[in-house]
Amino acid sequence: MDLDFVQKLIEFVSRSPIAELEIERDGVRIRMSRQGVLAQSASQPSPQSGSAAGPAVFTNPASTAPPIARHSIRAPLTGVFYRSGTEGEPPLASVGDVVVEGQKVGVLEAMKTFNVVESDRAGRIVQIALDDHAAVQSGDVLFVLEDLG
Amino acid sequence: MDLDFVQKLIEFVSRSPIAELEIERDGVRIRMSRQGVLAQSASQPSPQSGSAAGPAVFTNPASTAPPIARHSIRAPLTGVFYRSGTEGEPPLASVGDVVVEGQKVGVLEAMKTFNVVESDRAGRIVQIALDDHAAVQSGDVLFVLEDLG
Amino acid sequence: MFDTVLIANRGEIALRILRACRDLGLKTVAAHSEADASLRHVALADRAICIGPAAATESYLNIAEIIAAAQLTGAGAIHPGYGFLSENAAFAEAVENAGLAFIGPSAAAIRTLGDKVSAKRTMIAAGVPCVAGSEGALPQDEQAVRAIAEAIGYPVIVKAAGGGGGRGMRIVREQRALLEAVSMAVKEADRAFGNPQVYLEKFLEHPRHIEIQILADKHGKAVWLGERDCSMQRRHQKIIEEAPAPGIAREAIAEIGELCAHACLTIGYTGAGTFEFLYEDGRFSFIEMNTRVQVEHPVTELVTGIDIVREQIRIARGEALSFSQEDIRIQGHAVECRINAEDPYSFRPHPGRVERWTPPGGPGIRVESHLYSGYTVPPHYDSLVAKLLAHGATRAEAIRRMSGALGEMEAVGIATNAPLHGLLMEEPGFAAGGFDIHHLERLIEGGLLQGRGGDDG
Amino acid sequence: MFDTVLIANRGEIALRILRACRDLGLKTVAAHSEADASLRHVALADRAICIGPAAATESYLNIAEIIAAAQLTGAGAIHPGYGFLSENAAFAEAVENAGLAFIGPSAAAIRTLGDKVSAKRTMIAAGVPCVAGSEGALPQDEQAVRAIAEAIGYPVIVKAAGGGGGRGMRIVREQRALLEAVSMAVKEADRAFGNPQVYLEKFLEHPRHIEIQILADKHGKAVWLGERDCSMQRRHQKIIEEAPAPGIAREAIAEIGELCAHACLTIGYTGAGTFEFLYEDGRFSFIEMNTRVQVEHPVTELVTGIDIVREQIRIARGEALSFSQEDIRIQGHAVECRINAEDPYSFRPHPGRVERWTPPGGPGIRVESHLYSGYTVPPHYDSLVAKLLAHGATRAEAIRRMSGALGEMEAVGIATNAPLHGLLMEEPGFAAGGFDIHHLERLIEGGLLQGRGGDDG
Repeated sequence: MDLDFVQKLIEFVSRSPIAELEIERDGVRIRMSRQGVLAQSASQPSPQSGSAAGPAVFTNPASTAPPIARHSIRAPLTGVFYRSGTEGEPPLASVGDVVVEGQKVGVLEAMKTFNVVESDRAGRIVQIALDDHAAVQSGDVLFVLEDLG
Repeated sequence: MDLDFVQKLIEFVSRSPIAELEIERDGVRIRMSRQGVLAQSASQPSPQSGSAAGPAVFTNPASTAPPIARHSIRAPLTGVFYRSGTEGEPPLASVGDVVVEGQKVGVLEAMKTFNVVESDRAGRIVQIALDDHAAVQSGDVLFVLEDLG
Repeated sequence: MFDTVLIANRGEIALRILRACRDLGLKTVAAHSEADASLRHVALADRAICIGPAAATESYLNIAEIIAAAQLTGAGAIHPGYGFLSENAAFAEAVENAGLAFIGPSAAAIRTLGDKVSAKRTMIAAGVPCVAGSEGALPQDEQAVRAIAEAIGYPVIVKAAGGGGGRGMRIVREQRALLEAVSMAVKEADRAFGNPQVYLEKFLEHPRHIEIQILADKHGKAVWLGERDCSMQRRHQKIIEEAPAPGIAREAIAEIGELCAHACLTIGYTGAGTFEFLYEDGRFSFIEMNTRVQVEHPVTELVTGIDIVREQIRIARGEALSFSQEDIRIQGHAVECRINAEDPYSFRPHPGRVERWTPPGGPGIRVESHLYSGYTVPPHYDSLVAKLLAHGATRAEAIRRMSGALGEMEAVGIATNAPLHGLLMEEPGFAAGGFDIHHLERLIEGGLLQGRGGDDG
Repeated sequence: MFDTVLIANRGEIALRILRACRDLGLKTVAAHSEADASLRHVALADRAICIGPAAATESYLNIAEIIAAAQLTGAGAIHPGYGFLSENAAFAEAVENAGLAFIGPSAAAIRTLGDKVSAKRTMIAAGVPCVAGSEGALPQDEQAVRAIAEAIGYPVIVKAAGGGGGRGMRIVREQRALLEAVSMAVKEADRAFGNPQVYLEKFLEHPRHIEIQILADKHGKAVWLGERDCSMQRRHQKIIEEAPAPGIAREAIAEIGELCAHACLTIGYTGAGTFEFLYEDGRFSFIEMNTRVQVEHPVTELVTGIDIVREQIRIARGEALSFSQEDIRIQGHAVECRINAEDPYSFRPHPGRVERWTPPGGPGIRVESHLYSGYTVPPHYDSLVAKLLAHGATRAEAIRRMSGALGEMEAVGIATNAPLHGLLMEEPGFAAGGFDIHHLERLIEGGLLQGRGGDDG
């Protein structure tokens, strides 16, 4: 675990709806909780209010199917997102496509340079989070992959 | 893990919406929580206190006597507060003294210059908020005056 | 004559133009895109006007919008800076046709010098030495092309007449590769520049990039302000420039300088301009002319004491140059480092919010930058965010001062290439001076950046 | 010889010294008070050491602590900057006794030149013109005092031998006021400076403040670096300085410059130093010598291209001056504005947090400042937070550039006197040049600041 790792975690949590995060590995434990959400949940201690109060998204006792692991391909820099390599050509990747690690899936234009977006692991594209020509911030989710199982 | 690491962590947390952060590794544990949020959750409003559950210190419903108007003489600049005009001489103003508008009541040393503190209205000094030689910030209360009624 | 200048550019050069106008007592209008409302020169200008969305094609490249902005604000002149429309003959013409002054040469001069083939023909006619090559665009006939290459001698380089900045070039080292390279280049040039013409030149293996700054007024007077050595490049982009050029005799510079100044008179060129040369084995070979102020112009300002942008505006006002060639003295040595918002090792662009900008200062240091603490560098434009300049009595002194300045500079929140410049200031080849334009690429291939940067962690 | 310099000062001059050391390849130790840990030079120094609490008497004036800090950090030399201990002979002596190099003249020279009476006697002996006056401290005998005043001619001024910066002075315009003024001055001098000696001088009604910068090495070579005009003052504090002095013939400057350089050799003075003169009716009259680097030294650096602080350190290292008097050329004109953290109209100090610091930049602009965005200016020390310098080919150009620079400068969060400087750049008397040292006070009395500032709202 290094500083970048924690920083990234904080960024991830900041941009996500996650309320609290706790990681424990090799004797290392990281726990974080979101501002606002904590205060909110702390000030609503009524037990009757049911599951709607807490971050129910994490607990789903009714669920029985094993979850399929998902992974996001994020923008490595701030710029404009292009789905095609060259204007007018078909998109480099579409929903349903199976991609391998290192495959070119998009282009980011920033400061008059074109930067290739590669998939950082193998998987099937289940979502393209942004439209063609969208302005993106570094770290924004571009694609959501599902493990090939 | 060194100081830089902790400093960086603090910076990251400060700039993020994270409320609390806790890290434990190799017998070292770091936990941080955001100011304000903590205070907010600490001052959990009990249902009985009603909507007026604000900072009770400002309201004193028991008080019935008509209030005597008070006025603060504030520091016009940041510096060091001297009660005397010259080292070793008696203070320019003490509790109980009646002062007139424009009267010299103290000195502020800042940036190698000595700046007179004048009373900006007439009144009786009922409190001297700071000790001789105290460091003051611009706007700090130096004297509290009571109207002469 | 005009008393208000519309600045049709952004970033550091917009601020630089504003400063020159202010020193001349002229009012300024900052024409900016929607993304650039928070730029430093917008706040400092007498008036600001938004000319369109962030995309340059809809703002800084929108000729009609810019001219309308000038008319709306009562500006009598337009300064195009560098890049964008600065070398666009149609723009210069439109400005002139609108009854406004274009701060730069005539549209005709831009047109002639913008096309590499006609520029070279013009220079040969004016007596400026050019690299051996086809005189003009290559013919269709394959035998004729072969004969031209043979006459020049291999290796040769195929270039697009409409190209620039290193784009559209192919090196050919032997006859059997020639025709395919030419036909590929023609196709590419047509697609990239809308002009299929290509020409051949002798390919120089180890050239330095040396350029001559000139100023020419509308009264028949032209001067040259010494040279700049811009050999530190990566992918044809200059990153360090200096003056004077180490190891070249002053007499040789004076000779080529005189030719350039004289060529301006022959061509009828007015304003500021730069003759770019490759320099190898003691010979200068003209490559192109920049008909505008250049990024690296302050290097020359430091060693001559002449404000090039101010003179450029004075010339556009019809004023005569206030000094002669004999008045120009080169004092000491100056170095410029271009600070780009990019990762110093991966070169990946890095726009974003600058939480704290602390420029360097002190003796011999000049800073040209539009940055300020809290400014957000947008992703829409090029990555140049600052130019650091150091001036000293000697080259060694200027380099030492630059080294210190790079160490002082802080741009918290974005990545910049300052650490790369810091490495280069300590690099023996740079310290020796006189390296060729491939020096930096060779250093990088040789592992200069290995083991550096977060990507290697 | 030493390779590490301990900087026993703070603020802009500490940063200036650091830059000079860095350019010379020397390591630096920043000795700072508890209030100054966040200073710019502390972050940039090779090493930092805290020498005591905020109060200067317990840190920057604490001789034992500073010498201990140097010994602890292995520094071989101490640079005192200006103010604090820079002209304290006991400090210079203690540094020398500790086996360290004091970057400045010998303790003996500081002692001789620090006392106004002995300084004047020394200058008269060295042939430097002094204002007419008592040769030495006034005697007890009242008749003798009257005779001295009579010989000088009224008006006269009574000065404390141990005084400085305008303190302990009394003007006497007629005989009947003389004796009381002298006896008051003796009492005050004793109380204020621990030295009751006073002396008489001719009082000049409209003098300008002109000073000569000198450098003298330990090998018998001394040079003068032209003059500075520091006549823009308020309460004896300089606020604008410039070089060269408008309207004084170069021959007259050369003559007094030669005398100063020669005096250094006579006295055995080494290092950087400044001879301060009053100038009236074409005559220079020595008033005092500053045996240290001055706030306004960069003005001279801009017009000569010589790094005074670097030379000062080189001299302390025993190196010979690398240039001769003939090598020194005055190039163009330079102006400095002292930026103080104070209300520009009420002059009330204004320390505090600088939310955003945006220094000016561009051609001809030099900035000497320790400010950065987020820095808190403490209330414990003097109010100088930046020096803006403008250099141009002419005085008018330098002033125009300064005017622009003042308009660009931002110090959000504190008040500064930049608006006052802005007014002065436009003021006809300043534009004309050659005004006397009372010019600014007269302008203020005449209502320059009336109706300005929040206090009048």
